[in-house]
Amino acid sequence: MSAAPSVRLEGVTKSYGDVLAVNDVTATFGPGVTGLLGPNGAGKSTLIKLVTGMLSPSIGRVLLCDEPPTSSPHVMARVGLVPEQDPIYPGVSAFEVTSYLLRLHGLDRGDAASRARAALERVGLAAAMDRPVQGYSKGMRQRAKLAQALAHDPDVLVLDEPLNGLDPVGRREIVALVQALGAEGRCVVVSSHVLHEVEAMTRRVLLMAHGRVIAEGTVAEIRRDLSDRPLTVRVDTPSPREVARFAVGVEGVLSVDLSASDRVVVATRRPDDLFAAMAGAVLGQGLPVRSFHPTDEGLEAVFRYLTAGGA
Amino acid sequence: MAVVAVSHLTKAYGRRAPALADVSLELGEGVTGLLGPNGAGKSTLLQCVLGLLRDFRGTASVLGLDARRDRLEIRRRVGYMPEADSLLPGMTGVTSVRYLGQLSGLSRRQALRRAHECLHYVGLSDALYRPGEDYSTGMRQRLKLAQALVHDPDVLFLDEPVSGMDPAARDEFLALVSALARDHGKHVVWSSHMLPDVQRVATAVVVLHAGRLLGSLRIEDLARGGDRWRVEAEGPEAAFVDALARHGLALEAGTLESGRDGAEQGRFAATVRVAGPEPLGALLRAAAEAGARVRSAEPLAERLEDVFHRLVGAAHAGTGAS
Amino acid sequence: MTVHARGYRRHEGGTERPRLRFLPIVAEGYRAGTRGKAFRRLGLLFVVIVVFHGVMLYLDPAALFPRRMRGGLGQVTSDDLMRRVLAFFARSLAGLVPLVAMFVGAGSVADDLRSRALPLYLVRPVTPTDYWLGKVLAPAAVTATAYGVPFVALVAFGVLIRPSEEILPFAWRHLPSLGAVVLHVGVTALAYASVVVTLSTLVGRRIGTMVAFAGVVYGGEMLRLFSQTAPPDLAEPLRALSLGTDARVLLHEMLDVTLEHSGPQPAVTSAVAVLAACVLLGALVVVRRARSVEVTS
Amino acid sequence: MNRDTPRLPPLARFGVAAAWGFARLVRRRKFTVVAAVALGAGALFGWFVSRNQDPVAALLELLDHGVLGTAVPLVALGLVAGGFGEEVADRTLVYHLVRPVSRTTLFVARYAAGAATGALVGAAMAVVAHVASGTSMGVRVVASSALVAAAGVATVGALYYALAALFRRGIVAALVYTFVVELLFQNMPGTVQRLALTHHVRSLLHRLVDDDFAARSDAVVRAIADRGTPRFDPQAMRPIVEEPWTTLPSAALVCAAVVVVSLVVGARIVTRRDWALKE
Repeated sequence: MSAAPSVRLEGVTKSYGDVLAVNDVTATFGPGVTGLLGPNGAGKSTLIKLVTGMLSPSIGRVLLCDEPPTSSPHVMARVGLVPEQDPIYPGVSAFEVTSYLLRLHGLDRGDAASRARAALERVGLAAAMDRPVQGYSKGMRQRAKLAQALAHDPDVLVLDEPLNGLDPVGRREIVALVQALGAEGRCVVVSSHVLHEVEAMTRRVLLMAHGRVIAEGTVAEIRRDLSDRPLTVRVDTPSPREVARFAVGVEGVLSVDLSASDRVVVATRRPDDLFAAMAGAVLGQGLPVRSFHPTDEGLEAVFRYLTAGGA
Repeated sequence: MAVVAVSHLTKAYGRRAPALADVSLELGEGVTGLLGPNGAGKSTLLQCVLGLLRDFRGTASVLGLDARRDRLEIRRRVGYMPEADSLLPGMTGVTSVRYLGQLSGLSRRQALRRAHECLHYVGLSDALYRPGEDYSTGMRQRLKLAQALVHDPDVLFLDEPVSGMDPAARDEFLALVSALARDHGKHVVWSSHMLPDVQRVATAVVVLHAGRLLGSLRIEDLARGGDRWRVEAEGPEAAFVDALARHGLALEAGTLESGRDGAEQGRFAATVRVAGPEPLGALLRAAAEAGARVRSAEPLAERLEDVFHRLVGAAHAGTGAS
Repeated sequence: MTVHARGYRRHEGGTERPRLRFLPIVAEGYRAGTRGKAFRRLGLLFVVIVVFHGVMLYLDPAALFPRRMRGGLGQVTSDDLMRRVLAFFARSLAGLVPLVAMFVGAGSVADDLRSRALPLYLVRPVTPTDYWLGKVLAPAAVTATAYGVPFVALVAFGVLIRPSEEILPFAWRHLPSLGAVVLHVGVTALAYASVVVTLSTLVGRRIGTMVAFAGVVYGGEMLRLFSQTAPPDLAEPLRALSLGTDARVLLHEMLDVTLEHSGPQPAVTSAVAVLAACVLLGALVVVRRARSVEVTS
Repeated sequence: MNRDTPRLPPLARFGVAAAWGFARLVRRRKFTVVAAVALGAGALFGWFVSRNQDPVAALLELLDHGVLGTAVPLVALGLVAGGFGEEVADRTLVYHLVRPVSRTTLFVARYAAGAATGALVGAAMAVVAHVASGTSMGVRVVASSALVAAAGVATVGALYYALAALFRRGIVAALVYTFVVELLFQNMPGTVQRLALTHHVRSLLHRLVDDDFAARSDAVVRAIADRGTPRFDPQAMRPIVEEPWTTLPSAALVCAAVVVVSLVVGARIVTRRDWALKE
């Protein structure tokens, strides 16, 4: 065993012609699941191609388990990729493709067959693995793609939109599978647009926009670093004016939005004070509050803050 | 009036199990979610309704038009947005929308006018004259919506319309479709696997499974969960759990998430059953006793996702037993 | 009120209920086909060839007649010359015309299949037959333009080189020749376009279609040339497998001309039968494919 | 997995990649169609030959113009050329790029698969033509014809394969090359013939089997005598000189050089290319 699974990018810039797709990215993906997020055109796909050695950086270097992926083909034995597109060999079954690709790793026929079968069973294609892939539904193709990425037991897994086209039942299974892969200590990079599913898989994300990394860490860490953004708390109440009067008096509150008839939305720079004061007021003075909930703590809100306004 | 009405619809391909088996349903006005796992029969249903398949048993109609007899008229009044990344090869955004408008019966000039209007509406004003092949995934989805809208149809069939869109674009798209239904009288059938989106945009949903109708419900009936509350707090976790127990508030098994984000020592979340006249007060009191600060406390709304999984799970259990 | 509604606006213009729903498909295909650089270059080549034929052949009739007739060239009338030039022109362009159909038509259905655009057509009030008609007539129209315009220009040139007092009667006498040319151009274009579109549907790739089409056209030509060695009852159908020759046989028949060194020629009936079969086969293949398309992926 | 392998030996796992390419190609409809048409044409024209007054001379004509001059470039175009370009267009290449296999290996392996398949079809077509012609030229001649047909497909195929892999419109270029250079130039008088790759392939055949054919047909003897000597074509009313056939070693050298240069240049460029795979 060599070094722990990791992907490091050191000052990586990539341009095609005059198009700059990735701009001076330095980042590390360690063991466990990391979400790779960003709006369309943020440079995620290029980053994935750089990491998997399909592209070489224009400036800087990419290290995959401490070795540049383009240095020698054998590094690739440690990577599995689920590509975003849906490339299929017409007339070939998932089992055939998977075992063939395994044989490219130097496995003999028998080994390749048993590993391929195991991988296909793991992704839930046990029944369909001998049917031609072109007859698969989009969700089954997604599973087949996942199987070929897993079959050689790679340390680093790069999944580009792995849930695309899966039905809700399949999504649950694959989310669980990705979590399990991360828990096994692999370095799993998941690119996705569906934030609540990323949230289900991992709390650690790397956010890109305009070719640059704009934030990395857990959602809560990133949210805390966005200290210039006040926290917005929605307070459901039968008498908004009364709650508003109370909120205005709390230290750190910046604004109170009264536009709805059954709630107020409070923005505060010091959320802890607000929560403490509110608990006190509800218990002590009987402030009429039904429930309360910060609305911009989740990944969706963080994402929006970081990508809005040209980032 | 039912926008889409189907009764005793059965369609089988060859000798395999029927794709649709004696399905009767009505899709009403506004936005209706059409849900179901892969192979549930959604595409077959759409194809029957559009008259693309005619050898089915039973009847199907759209806006009162018979799917077998009036299929061309139905297609004139329906806009369809396919799931696949469909593009007319080698055309700019405007050209392809204009062209499809003509195919729906608009004159060339009217179609060109409408194409511009629809593309502006979906937010592609900057990319009107660029080739569709250069569009990003999100732009292609908008282009497909413009194509579906160009002939001003009364009914829109949208198949997985927001897949591949980034969150901001998805929000905009959901708002566009909601506005079409709310302000412009369009009826929308939204077929998707992304249940949270459906919950946000639809007024009702229909669930198909293995060629059968599994159930239908109105989104507004997904009432607030009543006595199940989601609580997030900071402070001593064990003391808080004890305090909850003392106040007779039952912690739902397996829902306690402590320190989910390594860095956030002391922050935890749980689902709690809270009965009584003053649920928030009870929770806050328990927290105060434990010295914990509640950051969030609200009754748990039932998620469409949970309902869906319950329905499909029950169906599986049913077939497994028989 | 000065603030106008900004959001969606309903369409008030109404829709037509056109009977010829394939026409927009033809128009769009025609526009796409004639806009390309390849078409313009090919057009230039055609102009060069027309000038060459116009000048060389009309002015040097000896080139057009077999050696044994050359002694008596004085007997050749201007009418004969005209018809021979036209027949000869058709033969000279025999290799280029299929290329036009190939470049314009190879992608027609294949590109739609690959970019999954077929459902976009079929969920509109467009039937599979409309789709087929549109997809066949577009490359046919482009080919007919590329082939027909120079051809008709050649007829005009042939008329204009007559002295002014002869010109009207001469033109009148050659109206049937013009008709024959137009019909020939139409049949050639339609046959090639049908074959290209059929192959485009079957192969499903633009490039593969080009290879297959080249094989069909070239193979047909080879079969025709080799048919001499075949037993007589087999020779006739073999000859008719060369589409270009079939269309030229019709032209020769209508112009009442025979050209030397053209190799074995099929009979008019088998030529017509093969040409018609190509078109019908195309209809069958494309319509079937369009019928079987699944609207969702 | 074997993680401590330092470096892969050159062309490691070539066999796996080539076998896959071969199996894929043989199972495709394209192969069935091309093989059926080639064998059918070989049988049909062979049968025509058998009815000829001088079947021996006609068979040589058929092998020369029909099999080598026409069928070989078309088979190469149909079966060999697409190998790599199609994987790029279908994006299936992406699966290979993230495997521990060198890109040169992949490139050469896919060629080998296509060339083997095409060569098989070409050789079979030559054999079928021999059999159908009923001339019984002997095993050596049949084997030589089959070998030359196979070598022809492999040679012409290498050129097309590299073109198709390197340029997006490579196959169109190959198509134009086939119809303009191969099919037109090879039948023209003068040095221009030598620009056609098939001229050298045909030379191989003539150098190998001309004597056997000449022993049985006067027409062949005359044709051999005609080549390289100036004569007058009464039809064209001008003197022509048919270019003599390339000698066996130089023809073989030309073919080998074309294969090697195509593959080496192709592999170099393919290895260095950024696989943006966008398109």
